[in-house]
Amino acid sequence: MRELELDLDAFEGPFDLLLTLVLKEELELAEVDVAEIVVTFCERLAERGQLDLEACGEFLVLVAALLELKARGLFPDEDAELSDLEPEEAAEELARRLAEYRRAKEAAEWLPARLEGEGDRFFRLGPAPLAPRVERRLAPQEPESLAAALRALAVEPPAVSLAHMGLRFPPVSQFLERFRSVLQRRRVFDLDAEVEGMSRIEQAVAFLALLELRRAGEASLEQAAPFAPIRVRRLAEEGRPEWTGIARSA
Amino acid sequence: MDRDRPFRLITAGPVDALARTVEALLVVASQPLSADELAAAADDDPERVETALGLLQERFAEGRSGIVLEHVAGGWAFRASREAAEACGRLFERPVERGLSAAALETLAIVAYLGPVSRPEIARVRGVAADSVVAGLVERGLIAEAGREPGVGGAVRYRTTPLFERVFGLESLSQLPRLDDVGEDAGEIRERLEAVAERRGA
Amino acid sequence: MDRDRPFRLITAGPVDALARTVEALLVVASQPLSADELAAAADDDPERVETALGLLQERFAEGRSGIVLEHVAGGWAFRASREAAEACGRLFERPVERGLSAAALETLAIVAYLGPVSRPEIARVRGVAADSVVAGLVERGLIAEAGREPGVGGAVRYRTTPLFERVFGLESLSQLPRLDDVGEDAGEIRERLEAVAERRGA
Repeated sequence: MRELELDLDAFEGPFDLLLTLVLKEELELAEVDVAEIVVTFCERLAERGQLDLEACGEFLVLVAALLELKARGLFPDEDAELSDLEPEEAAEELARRLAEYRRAKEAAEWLPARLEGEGDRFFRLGPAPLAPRVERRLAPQEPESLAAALRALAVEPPAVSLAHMGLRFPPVSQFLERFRSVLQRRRVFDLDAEVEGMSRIEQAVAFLALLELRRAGEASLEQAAPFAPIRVRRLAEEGRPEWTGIARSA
Repeated sequence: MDRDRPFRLITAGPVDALARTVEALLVVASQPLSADELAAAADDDPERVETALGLLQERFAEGRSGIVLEHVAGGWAFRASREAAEACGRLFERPVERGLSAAALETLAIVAYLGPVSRPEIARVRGVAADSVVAGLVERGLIAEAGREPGVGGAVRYRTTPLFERVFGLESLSQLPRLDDVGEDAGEIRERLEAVAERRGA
Repeated sequence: MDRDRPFRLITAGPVDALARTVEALLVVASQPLSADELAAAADDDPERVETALGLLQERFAEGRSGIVLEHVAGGWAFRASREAAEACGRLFERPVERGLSAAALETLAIVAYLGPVSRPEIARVRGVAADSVVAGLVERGLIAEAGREPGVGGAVRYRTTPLFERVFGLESLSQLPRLDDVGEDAGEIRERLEAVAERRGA
């Protein structure tokens, strides 16, 4: 899957290399046609004539992460917006949103249980068979209200805040830093424990960061079985300038 | 009928249990149910259902109860007692409404200025699905179906009705206030609104 | 409660006449009616209506009758007894079939707790776009449009409907369970977030 040979306008070579270049910010993702990558992958898949679920899964994760990165790249305002916030404010805002999200998750768990319990409560939907007909009468209206309604629809919307994208989907570099600092403290850690409670896309970005750590020879990844926890093990030797490899600024 | 005889609602008899089931079915139904339909739902014998219905007809009888069991063309259904006719009249007679909801007004304006339009077109202009709002306006007689979009399987289109013109005091749609600031003609207005809706982004 | 006590349905008492009127109103109504709405339709006193409702609640109680009076969605309504659920299930669809997806439930929860709320806001909380999910919930009648966000060009906002309360058996939205703020690990989360924010700020 990683050897997938790509022939795009902006890039020619294996998919793996493309990822590396993107992560090192040596290739402008905005210029990469992600749809073309998907098409190439599908063609390769068709050639093989058999479905490789594992490769498909990996591909989905990577492409999702790529799209995420590309989307962030296409909305440069968002970073400016974030850096406008003081660190404490940003933390406060993040905490608030996280709390909101958790509450919604909890409530979403309560609802189906309630629905199950109420499943034997039947009631009529709609009018009774022999009910009188309702007549709704409307007072005279001003034609100008129609024009006003359409005018309101023609008003340009206020700029939509994209701050949530940055808040919810931290960049790969952030995960790189985070995993490196964890590996400084611990020789081994479980990915699942680190990304617990994060959105899928965040987990995908985290995974991308892990792949990068492995590429750089900083860590090894182990997984006992499909869907089993992914174990991350520190590889770097003592004394080596471990953390200078691919810092965000590189 | 001896109206004042105390009435046993609960007995251990199985027909009474069946009667309760039939009651339940009838209170949920939005159309009359035949004895056969009731029997199938209750998983019981049609004859026993008839017996249960007889029992219920006595219980839910005019003068005895506000709920009256009635045998009509399609089967059996509950109705309000005649005694309560005046109260029901008040319940169903709505006061004249002063205005329309924002969603209804927007949709109506779109149909008036850009019509005939389909629901997907309305949704594109408003930026949100329009199905329930359109259904409401049709029910109120302010808009009506006006053919389909060209081509096979085209969506149903809607236009405003004469009632709409009466309510808004218009002799025809050509009397609608001008919207030159939004667009020269319907096509231009539509294009502008669709573009804005897309940017509104939702 | 002495379920087997014979029950006098009819007396000459005026509250009983009022109770019959309330029965009649409830059997034809399309949605739950508040005591005030019932009083207005019956042209009677809200307090006397409450008394009548108490009487009817006894009469139309689970186990005693196939028709059950319940207090739901801010009003009073008849439903089928739970005893008859199996029979009802054979004839009618459940108001909301169980197949509400996880995404739909999450969105429903957000609208119930944070509503009125717009699609962009829902998307912000969920982390993914909510368009088709919102459209599906509107289609099912569980949420409805509730104006647009303040200011010009605002996005459409949504709130839950009385049907939502009715389906979930809630007297009102205040019956939703209180959800604690982020629990004991709040401090830890905050620290982590602050660390992240500092790095970003740097």
